[in-house]
Amino acid sequence: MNAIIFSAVWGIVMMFTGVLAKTKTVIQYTAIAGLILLLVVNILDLGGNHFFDIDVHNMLYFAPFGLLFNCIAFAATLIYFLLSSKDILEVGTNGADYFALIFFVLCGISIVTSFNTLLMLFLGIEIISIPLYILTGAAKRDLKSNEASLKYFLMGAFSTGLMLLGIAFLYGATPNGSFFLDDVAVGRTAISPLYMIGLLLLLVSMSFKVSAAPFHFWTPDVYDGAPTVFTSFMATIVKAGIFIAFIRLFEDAFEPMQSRWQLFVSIIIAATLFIGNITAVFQQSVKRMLAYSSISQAGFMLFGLLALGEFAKEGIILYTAAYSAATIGIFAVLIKMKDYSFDGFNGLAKHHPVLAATTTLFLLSLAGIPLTGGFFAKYYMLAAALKTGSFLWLVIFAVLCAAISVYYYFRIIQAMYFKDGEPQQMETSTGFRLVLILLAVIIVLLGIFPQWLINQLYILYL
Amino acid sequence: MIPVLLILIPLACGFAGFFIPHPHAAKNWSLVSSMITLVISVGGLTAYNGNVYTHFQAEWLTTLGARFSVGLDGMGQILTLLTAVSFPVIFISTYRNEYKNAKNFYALMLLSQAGLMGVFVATDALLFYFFWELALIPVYFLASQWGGEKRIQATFKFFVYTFTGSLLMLVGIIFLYFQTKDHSFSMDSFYALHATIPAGSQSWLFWLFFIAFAIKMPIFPFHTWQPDTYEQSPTATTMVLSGVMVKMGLFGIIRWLAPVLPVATWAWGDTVSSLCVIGMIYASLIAMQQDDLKRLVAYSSIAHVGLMCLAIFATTKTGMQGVMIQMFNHGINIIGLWIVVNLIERQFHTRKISELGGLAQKAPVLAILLVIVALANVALPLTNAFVGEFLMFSGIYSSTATAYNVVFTVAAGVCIILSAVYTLNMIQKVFYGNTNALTQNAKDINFSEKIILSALVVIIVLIGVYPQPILDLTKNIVETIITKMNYKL
Amino acid sequence: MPINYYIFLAVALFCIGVAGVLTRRNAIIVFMCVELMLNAVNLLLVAFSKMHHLALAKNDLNAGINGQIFVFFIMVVAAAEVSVGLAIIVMMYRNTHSVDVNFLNRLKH
Amino acid sequence: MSKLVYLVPLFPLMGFLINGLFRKNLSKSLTGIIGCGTVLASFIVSLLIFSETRKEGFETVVVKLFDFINADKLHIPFSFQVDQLSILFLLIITGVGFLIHVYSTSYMQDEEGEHFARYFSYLNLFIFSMLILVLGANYVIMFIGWEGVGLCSYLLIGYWFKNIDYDNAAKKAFVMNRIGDLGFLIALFWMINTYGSVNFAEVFAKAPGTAIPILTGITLLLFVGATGKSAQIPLYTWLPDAMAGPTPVSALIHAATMVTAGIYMIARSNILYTLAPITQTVVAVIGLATAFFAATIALKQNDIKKVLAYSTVSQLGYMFLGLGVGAYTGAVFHVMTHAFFKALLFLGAGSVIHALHEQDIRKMGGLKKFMPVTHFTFLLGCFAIAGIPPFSGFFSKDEILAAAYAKNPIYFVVGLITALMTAFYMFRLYATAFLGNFRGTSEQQHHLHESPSAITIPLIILAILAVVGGFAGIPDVFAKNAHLLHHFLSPVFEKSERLKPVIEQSNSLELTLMAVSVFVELIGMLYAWNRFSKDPELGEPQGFGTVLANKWYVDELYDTIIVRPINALGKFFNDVFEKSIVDGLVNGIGRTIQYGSRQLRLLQSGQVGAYVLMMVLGIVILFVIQIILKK
Amino acid sequence: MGVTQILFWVLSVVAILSAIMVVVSKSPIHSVLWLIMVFFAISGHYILLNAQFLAIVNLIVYAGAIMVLFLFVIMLMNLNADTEPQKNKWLKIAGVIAGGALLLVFVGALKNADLKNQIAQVNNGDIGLIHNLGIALFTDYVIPFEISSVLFLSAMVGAVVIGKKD
Repeated sequence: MNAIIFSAVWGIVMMFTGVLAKTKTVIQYTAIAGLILLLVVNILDLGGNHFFDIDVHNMLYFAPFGLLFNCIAFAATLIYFLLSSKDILEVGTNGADYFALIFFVLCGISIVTSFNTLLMLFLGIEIISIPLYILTGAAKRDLKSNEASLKYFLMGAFSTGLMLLGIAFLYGATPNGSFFLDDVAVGRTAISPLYMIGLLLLLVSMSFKVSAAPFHFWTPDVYDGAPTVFTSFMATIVKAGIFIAFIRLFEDAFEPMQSRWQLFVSIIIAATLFIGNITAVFQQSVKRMLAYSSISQAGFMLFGLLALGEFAKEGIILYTAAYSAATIGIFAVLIKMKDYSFDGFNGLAKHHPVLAATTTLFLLSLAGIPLTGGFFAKYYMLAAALKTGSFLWLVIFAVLCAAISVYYYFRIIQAMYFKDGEPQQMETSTGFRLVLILLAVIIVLLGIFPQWLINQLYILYL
Repeated sequence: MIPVLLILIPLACGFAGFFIPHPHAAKNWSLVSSMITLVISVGGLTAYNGNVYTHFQAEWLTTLGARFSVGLDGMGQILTLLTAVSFPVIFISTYRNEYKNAKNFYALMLLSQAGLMGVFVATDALLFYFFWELALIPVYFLASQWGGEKRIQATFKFFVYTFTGSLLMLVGIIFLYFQTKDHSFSMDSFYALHATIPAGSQSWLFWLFFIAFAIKMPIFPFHTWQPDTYEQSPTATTMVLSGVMVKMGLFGIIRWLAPVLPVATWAWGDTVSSLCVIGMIYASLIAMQQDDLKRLVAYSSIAHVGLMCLAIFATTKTGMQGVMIQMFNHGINIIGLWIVVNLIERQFHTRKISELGGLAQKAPVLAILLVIVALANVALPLTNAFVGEFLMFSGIYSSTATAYNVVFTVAAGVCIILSAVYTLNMIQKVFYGNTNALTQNAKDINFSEKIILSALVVIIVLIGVYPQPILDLTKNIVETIITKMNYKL
Repeated sequence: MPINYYIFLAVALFCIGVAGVLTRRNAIIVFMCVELMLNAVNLLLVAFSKMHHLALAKNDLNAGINGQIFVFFIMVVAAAEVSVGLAIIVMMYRNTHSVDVNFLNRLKH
Repeated sequence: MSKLVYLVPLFPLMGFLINGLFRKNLSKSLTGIIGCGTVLASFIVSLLIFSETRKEGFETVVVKLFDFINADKLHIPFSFQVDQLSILFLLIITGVGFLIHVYSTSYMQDEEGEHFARYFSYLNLFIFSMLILVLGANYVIMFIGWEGVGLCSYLLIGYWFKNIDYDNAAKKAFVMNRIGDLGFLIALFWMINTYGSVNFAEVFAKAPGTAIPILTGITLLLFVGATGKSAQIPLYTWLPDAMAGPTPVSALIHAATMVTAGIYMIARSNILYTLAPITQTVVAVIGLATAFFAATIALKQNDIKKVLAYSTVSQLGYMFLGLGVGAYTGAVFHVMTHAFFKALLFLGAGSVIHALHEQDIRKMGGLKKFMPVTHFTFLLGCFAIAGIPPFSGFFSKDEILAAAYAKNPIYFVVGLITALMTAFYMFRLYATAFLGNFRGTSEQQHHLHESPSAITIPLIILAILAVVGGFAGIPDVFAKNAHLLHHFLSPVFEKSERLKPVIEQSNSLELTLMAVSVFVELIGMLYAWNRFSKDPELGEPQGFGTVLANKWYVDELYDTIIVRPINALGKFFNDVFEKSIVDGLVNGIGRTIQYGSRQLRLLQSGQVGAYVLMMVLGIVILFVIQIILKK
Repeated sequence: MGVTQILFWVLSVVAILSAIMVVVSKSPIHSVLWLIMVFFAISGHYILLNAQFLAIVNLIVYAGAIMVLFLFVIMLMNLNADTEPQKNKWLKIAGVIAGGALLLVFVGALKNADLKNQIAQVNNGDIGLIHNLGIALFTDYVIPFEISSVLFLSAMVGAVVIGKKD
């Protein structure tokens, strides 16, 4: 609850700084300070210090899993701010409002990580989505941004419709007419067609939000068209947050009939991995490639949904952390560049060795090479799927796709290290580089001691 | 503690190496580091009593069932020794090669050494996988950055190829992990699995592992990355690749595949053996056609490795003994060949056999040393490879794992003849005949190169004449593995 | 009324909305079709709410009320969405003088 | 003394190392002294051991040096065996070897110091390998020597490595030997599999209990090895080419010692062969065929060394015939006498070449007056090889022919024809080269002189041996129990002798056979002498002669049916299969992915309607699956 | 067939027909008007179901506020029928077919649903009354109610950010 209220409040604060602040740096520091505060209150919340004693009427349920994820999301956002807050301000004239919107998104994320009824899920997702439509269109003069915003909005609204229809059917199918996850989940031996339709529609609409195939089509265009700073935010923190919601929904509401929907999830995973990886191969723009890569990474994260259970949830936590860290890092570098094509990276290693080295590490992590967080992230997902004992074909398919993913990730490495090119004009501060190094260190630490993060989960349970 | 040191020293020195600005200092630094590793390895060898594991364990991924657990048995000893010997040899023999960004080059070399050491000492499947990849990454960078013209494509193919294989292996490892009783990645838990996994599962699990190993070795038809990569990589990297990394595949089969899935190993034995034999003849025939020295050696290596793999699947103690000693020998011999190739390339800037000639007049010492190494490559008696090949052939012939043992022996034997053909061809065209415009001003090798090649030759002859110490070293582990491999459901 | 009448009605309206989204190019009309879909859902929710109320009113006087509350929130969200959506459409119109969803087609492949 | 047998190979090894490592620092004379001295030392030790073996009650001595390979149940000691057979070979090798070393010091005098030392180190290495071969107490040690001599042969044939033809000859020798070696090796593995051992003692002890097919297989494979090393059909073609090496090398390796390794091996394994009659027949037939075939080729050769080379092949065929018909002693006897007279002939030829720098006999003629010693010793050698009594060849050849007759008269007849041809071509060679008028250039004539004593003394010694060597084996028809060699070797062949059916041949028959063969040989000799001394055959051969001069086109045949197909296959693999299929498949996967990527991204049409359509289709598909699953 | 039933059928037919007209109409203005028609029909259904509050809110918020907003925008942009270029015919047909297929699979999936005894209560039942809804909204549902303010805030900020002239 701390996080929900604080983020909403800080969103308002940011709105006012836009009016009151004299310089951009003030806005920047306010945002960063707010985020640190947010992180702190969330950690306090985890530790049992609830600032607000509110009867939530069972609408929300604050489990350590969700709170821990909040920490990750906030920490990631903090790093994101540290790296790119300047660039956020440069997108348009309403810098402070962008920060406000981001805080509202974080509020939405805090809701979807703690919802206990379908109503709160719906509200949370909308609170996430609406600011994102705006952020996507933030570069108002940029037609690409316009286009992305419109596409995102129309398709987002459409998927909202699907989700609502699903919720309606579920509501009809529950014996006592309830939106509470517990009531939705009550043991049912014979599932009525209504229920199944509702479940499938929810699966579809959530798949849309996490950009799983064949509901992913908005992703490349939106990620490509949106201002790069916001793409970074959307592709990482937001996506991860919705994933948590996805998992929570299916774990709390639909676990009893897992066998009924696993097949569908597996089909979606296969399609996602296939389309995401294959299509990424031919991309010429790194930004667009990263959009496709985020689709393929979603395919991997969906394994957590397929398997469910503690192990998978641990994995998802790790995955979101590792994936967000790496992607934020790459985007932060990308933002600084003028040329988003692969050739734009040519010879980067020579002129910006720190950037090149850290980017390499991020890419290795995304590709799932051992000793990076990305490896254990993938490991957990694959292991969770194998643990169920019945999705070997999918796992093998997934690793083959992972092998394909090496192709496009390593293209950047090849460009940076093995090709010569004219240096791009890039201004990077020492602080920027330090944060990048910090990020790289985090990824390596996750790759060596992944259980540190997961242990937090257990410690907090006790 | 020795296995830990074997990993740690190159690892630490490697990382430190990135920060040594002066190229010459970086070179010496890595040389010294590799020397220290060698000393430790030899020290470990003398302390080894032939039986128990030298074991070190530390809690690591406890919740996942993985530990940092390393140990050395006879096979580990011999392969770590090979790794430890190879690197100083490589550093010294390429001492006069100049690399751009030398510090990165040498640092990456040391990191790959750490990875290799890790592969050979890991007694935990996940750790093994870790090192398996760790050894690959630096080599990829080495080959891509300091290689030939088409290096990027060639090494990338190599990387994707091996990475695909290792991912499949990862699936296999995780699957097996869930089958273990105590949910552990430890080698003992894996070894305990052989009786519990039904033949059907073993059958496909086998391929998950085998493809990874087959790509690494490589076995026909998974070999096509190899000639290109060898050709395009800087010679020092090629030495690592062919001298040591190739052994990872063989090692993997012996340590992680055959004892764990004996039934499948038995069942697929004929298929794999056929692949090996086909590959041997195939590679030998292609080697005869090569004009590029590096490609020639690459194909000859495919043929040799095919024989080793064949001998593993023969499931005989004699054959396995042969494999053990041959893994070491092949490493030494092929590094010797690469040294010569490197010397030639550095001097004439070509590797085309057809462009060379008459070198024996100008560089007699080089010629003599090459001839000895080449003869070891064709397994002439009293060279090291003879012992290995003899034992392997003997094992293949007396194998009861297959009904086609005689066919395999004869077919593999044909490669002995073919290897003589292409090796002698190479010697003849490079060293004999008259000098031409390119080679008439050739110089003989200098002192340090002479020393290092002579050292290799001494090792070759020493093992060739008195192989017993090495055979004794691996005796126990061979017994153990063959016993496990002979398990029937 | 039997509930399946409502279900079929709602589904029919929903699918008409979907068909509209699929066939029209005018962004505003596409958006309106989305609104149509939402209304179909609302109708369904209300029908279910009354269905549950009928079945459970003995134990709980307010049984089924949550369905109608949900509809209320859907309207809230719809209103918010409309404000943002129309703003986006207007922005695009300002830049391109078109509301054709296919007019802007720079992002593809 | 037998215990010190390891000294015998040790000396040449030291010679090899010293000459090899310090070849740049040693003077030629020192090199020569080291080279010859070490072999002499070996010879002396061998003599001492020989004297020991002559004593009554000498038992075979096995000297184990160390464990070579101990793996599982396989124990292969590095051990030497001293018995009558090996000591006989030791004497031949070190004795003839020493003479040839001495000869070489003069013959190779023109070489630079470094290469001179290289030559001697190779030669010493050869002696070492050959000694290992004959001393080995098991097949593996024998194999070490076996391949070792092959290597030395390779190195020495290609001694003048600047000449690519010579290198090719060397390579051919090595590869053909390797083909044979593969047979040898497989025989070894079979042996290991059957007996669990390769030690002579164990294998021979267990042999009688073995199934005949297995024994036949093993012995045939061993014989394959022998055909490679001893230049028998079908692997004989390397030997004539091997004449590219320096002549002393041809004398030592390709006449006196190495090529007899096959005979030694079979003689050593006599018990196995005796127990496998089929193999024996094969050996005999192959031997006979080779003898005949090579002799026909020799008829039309004009290169002095080539003639001798083919005659060597032919004589080796005789030896195999002897082995095949069970006349082991006869075969070994022929090895010994052949070593003497063939070394003599080669060295004689070398002396001529040294003087003339010419190998074509058509350009010689009348050398008799210029080189009397060479001429005389060469003539003696010719008598010996032609089998004219009482020269050594007569005794050994007739022993084999007699045994062949006993086995099958056809063997004898073919052998006889071969003997006729042998006499003919040897005296054709002799007459063309030494008689008549000198046909070389005047400059050659100007330099023409008798060779120095380092060359002539070995010639003389060998000539003496060639003349008297035959008396070591006087057949029973002339004097009872005068066959010293038979007596000496009997412990080795004892078991085989017992197994052999005793065929009583009357003395009269044997004498008749001898008379016939001597008669035939004399005809061949006199005809050739008569004809070629007056009217040497100088032109190019006509008609069938072309076929013979071109060696029945066997090289071409091999080239067509083996070498070229293999090359074509390799080329096909390299250019087509590897690139298009194996690698093509791998790259094809990559390309397919790329292509798929290009196509699949078109799905991303950029139109919202299309995207929603996909979504709806996705939903429909999911529902359809659900509906189907329900049913 | 009582009045309720007749009303149900009439309203349903009106709703569906109007909905189809929304999609089919060439002119955006007509579409808006037809949509308002749909809303009215749906409000009628609400009244039938005795959901008075929602019926009124539906009219006020949807038909009143939202649709006016739409109308306003359309007028502002001066869009008429011609401005919309014809969409690819095949894509259109595909759209209709896909919509129909969706309907078909829904029906197919629901066919076996055992809903015969499930009746939606019409005419009576108090839950739809403003009093009851109000109590529920401000007690049990106060949290979502409050949280929706965040939604509005963000929508407001968004509309300003997007709509404001730079």
